[in-house]
Amino acid sequence: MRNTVRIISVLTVVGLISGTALVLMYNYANPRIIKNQKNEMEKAVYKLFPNAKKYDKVAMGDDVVFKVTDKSGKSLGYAFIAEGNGYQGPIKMMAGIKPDLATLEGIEILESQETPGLGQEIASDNFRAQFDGLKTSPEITYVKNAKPGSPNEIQAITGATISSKAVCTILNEQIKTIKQKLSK
Amino acid sequence: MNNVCNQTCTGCGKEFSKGLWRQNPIFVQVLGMCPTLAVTTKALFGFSMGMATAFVLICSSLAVSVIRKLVPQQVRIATFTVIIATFVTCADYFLQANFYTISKELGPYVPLIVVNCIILGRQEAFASKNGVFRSLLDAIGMSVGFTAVLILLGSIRELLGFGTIFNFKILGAGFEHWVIMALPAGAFITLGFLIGLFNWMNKKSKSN
Amino acid sequence: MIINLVLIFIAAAITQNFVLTYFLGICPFIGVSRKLDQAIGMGVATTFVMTLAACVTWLIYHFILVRFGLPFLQYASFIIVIASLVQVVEMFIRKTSPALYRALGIYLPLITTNCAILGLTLFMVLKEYTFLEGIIFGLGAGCGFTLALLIMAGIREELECCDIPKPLQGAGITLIIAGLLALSFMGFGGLIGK
Amino acid sequence: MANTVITSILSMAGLGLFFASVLAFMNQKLKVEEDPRVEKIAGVLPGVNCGACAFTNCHLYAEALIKGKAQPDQCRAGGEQVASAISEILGVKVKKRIKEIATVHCGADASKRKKKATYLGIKTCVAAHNIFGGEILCEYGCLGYGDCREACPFGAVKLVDGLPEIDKDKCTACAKCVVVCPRNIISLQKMESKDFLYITCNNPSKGAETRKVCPVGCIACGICQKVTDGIFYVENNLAHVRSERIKEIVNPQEVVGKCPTKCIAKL
Repeated sequence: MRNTVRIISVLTVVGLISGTALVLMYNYANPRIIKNQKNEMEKAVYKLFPNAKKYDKVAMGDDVVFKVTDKSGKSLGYAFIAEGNGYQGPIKMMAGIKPDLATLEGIEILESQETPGLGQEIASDNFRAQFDGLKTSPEITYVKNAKPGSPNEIQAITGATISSKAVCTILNEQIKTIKQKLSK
Repeated sequence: MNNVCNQTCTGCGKEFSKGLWRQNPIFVQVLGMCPTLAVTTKALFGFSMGMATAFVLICSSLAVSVIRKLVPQQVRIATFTVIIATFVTCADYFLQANFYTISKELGPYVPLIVVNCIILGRQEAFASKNGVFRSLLDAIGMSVGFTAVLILLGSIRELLGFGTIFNFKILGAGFEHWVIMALPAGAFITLGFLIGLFNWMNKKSKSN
Repeated sequence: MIINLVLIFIAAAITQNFVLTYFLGICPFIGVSRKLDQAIGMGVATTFVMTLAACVTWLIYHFILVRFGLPFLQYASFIIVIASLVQVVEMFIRKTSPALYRALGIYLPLITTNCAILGLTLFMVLKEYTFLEGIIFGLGAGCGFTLALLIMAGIREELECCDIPKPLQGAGITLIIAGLLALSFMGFGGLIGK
Repeated sequence: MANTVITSILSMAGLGLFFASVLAFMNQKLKVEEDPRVEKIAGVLPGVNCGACAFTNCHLYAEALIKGKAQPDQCRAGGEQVASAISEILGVKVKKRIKEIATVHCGADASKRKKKATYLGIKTCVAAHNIFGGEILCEYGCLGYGDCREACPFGAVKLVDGLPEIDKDKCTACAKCVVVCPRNIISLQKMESKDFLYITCNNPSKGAETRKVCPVGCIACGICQKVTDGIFYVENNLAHVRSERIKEIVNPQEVVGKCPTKCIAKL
């Protein structure tokens, strides 16, 4: 009997201590983590819109969309988060689009778990450069190991077609939802 | 003071050094493979993973060796793992708070230190049977051995996979990246040969 | 609905096999894959604990962690569940069939330190599966683990009478084989391009 | 903020309590009657489950120790410190038990062996033995590929000119070599007396055949039986020795000389 009491007491006390330690650590770390995430988002926005001065959140349900304005208050376009499933895991990126919602400003990959060396190339500069000034109508499409013909086409990374396709589909879906919500 | 020290100190040098070579956690005991294979795509991640594991291993060894007499047999594993889990979560949040970029790259592997076989293995085999001082030495030895191998494996894979070590460009642009080195398969094969090399060196030093 | 479940099962078992693509559960994978019967025993035990762990952790996650907003308790509470589950399973097997315990005995504590199980619970939370999907995911991951273990055990039994250079014997050759296996499993990658 | 602190502590403590009670309850209900000494011994053992004591894990070794089926000093990882601790718990003094040694019952090294073929297959005794009994004319003789040397965890076996030689001090009679030899040429013998004699042949066929297949085989001539009046005895064409009566032999060297085909060796 004594043994049972000891078993229960030991594990409960250990649970208690671990609970307190964890919550103290969480309270210490949480504000910092939120600050980190915020300025990482900010860094992405300013990278997309180099001469942006201010960005403010546009109320749009759970989609994250910022209206970006430069010094003189002229709207430069919108920066929005697009998220979806890639080859191996979720891909999260921030894309910039001009006010006319027809041409892309560029994209910035925030998080992705694509295969390093292959899918991970979507984060490389030369792949992302293709999205600067890309037309989004009717839809962003990709072409395999050939020069992109029309203005709304990009060239997929050799050996990582699924990741490249994923980037395009995620962008298309997000642009569609933003267009609907903005046009309302 | 010193007779206490040399009384407890018999072989404590050995306690520390065995983790480095003779009982290296990866090469000899073949423990803690999950982070070793997964995170060593770059030497920097190997280093930071090694540091995080070192922190958790040392703290939990201390905690376990302090309370080893109180814990009854039936809940031994459960208690040890909860202690380890608590230290890992603290390490995880600390990393996210202060070194956000590294923690994003280490991704899901930081929490996997909880079930990293080295830590529970060391608690079970050593910390739960020896005094605080020896467990501390053993933990430090083991974590240094572990980090060294992580950095070694990380730099090999990074060199062949991306042509850089610690992000310094080593191999010129002409070098065709071995993409396999960044993939799981590359990790398995490189570590397999490393263990072979380790055994071979051991055998050679033992025979002559 | 069913298609989705089947897709999750196949994804967990083959395309994103826990051992060969996510590196989870390597220690038992190397340690236990010497003989086929040990591998089967370990595989079944791990699948059982994985499925059980999947549903218990899902319940805890949704009814305690999410309801009270305590995300940081995730690892600690999951691991306490897994450790206790394995302890109960060990006691249960020891009581009901000593023979099975003798064969599996040493591998049961190994299951607690098996990264695959905690990895499974974390992925289940990451992918926000429903309860049923979670269980199928656990089952698929367990079968994937057993599959990899059986293939490796089969190969290693063939290796008994092969002439392997002395230093590579044991862990070295197993890792190299696992590397080749991982390469072949990559072939399944595009199977489900969802 | 405060209530997350409280809920966190309460939920962790609650989880601990719940699972502890489940474990305690299970521990009670599924109580397996076990000799308390097994727990104590398992506590002393290093718990590394290395298998050098020929048991898959330390727990099984502890149980075997209680049942007396294993020796306290079989735990190689623990060494003498563990051995003495075990014997304390078992209450058995590590009695000076008669040291057992593995002995090789074959005297034909590579030069003396007669071959019926040349074998180019896999270099292990097991493989060679499976292919028509290997290249050696004598079906009971040593093949010399050193499976015993590979199996010995203590490095006590050395191959001298293709014939295994056992190092007396390193051998702990763990019987791993006895098990692995496909021809079971090696057996464990108790070292009753200082100069210990044993037969270096394993071939039970008639004298004439043995002479044909091997120059140093035992031809069951019975001289050793006559000389030592019964300490050595011939049984189905092969000489054997009653190891407990070896101490009665006055001059062991003389007995070794008597055997026409030099089949008796002194350890």
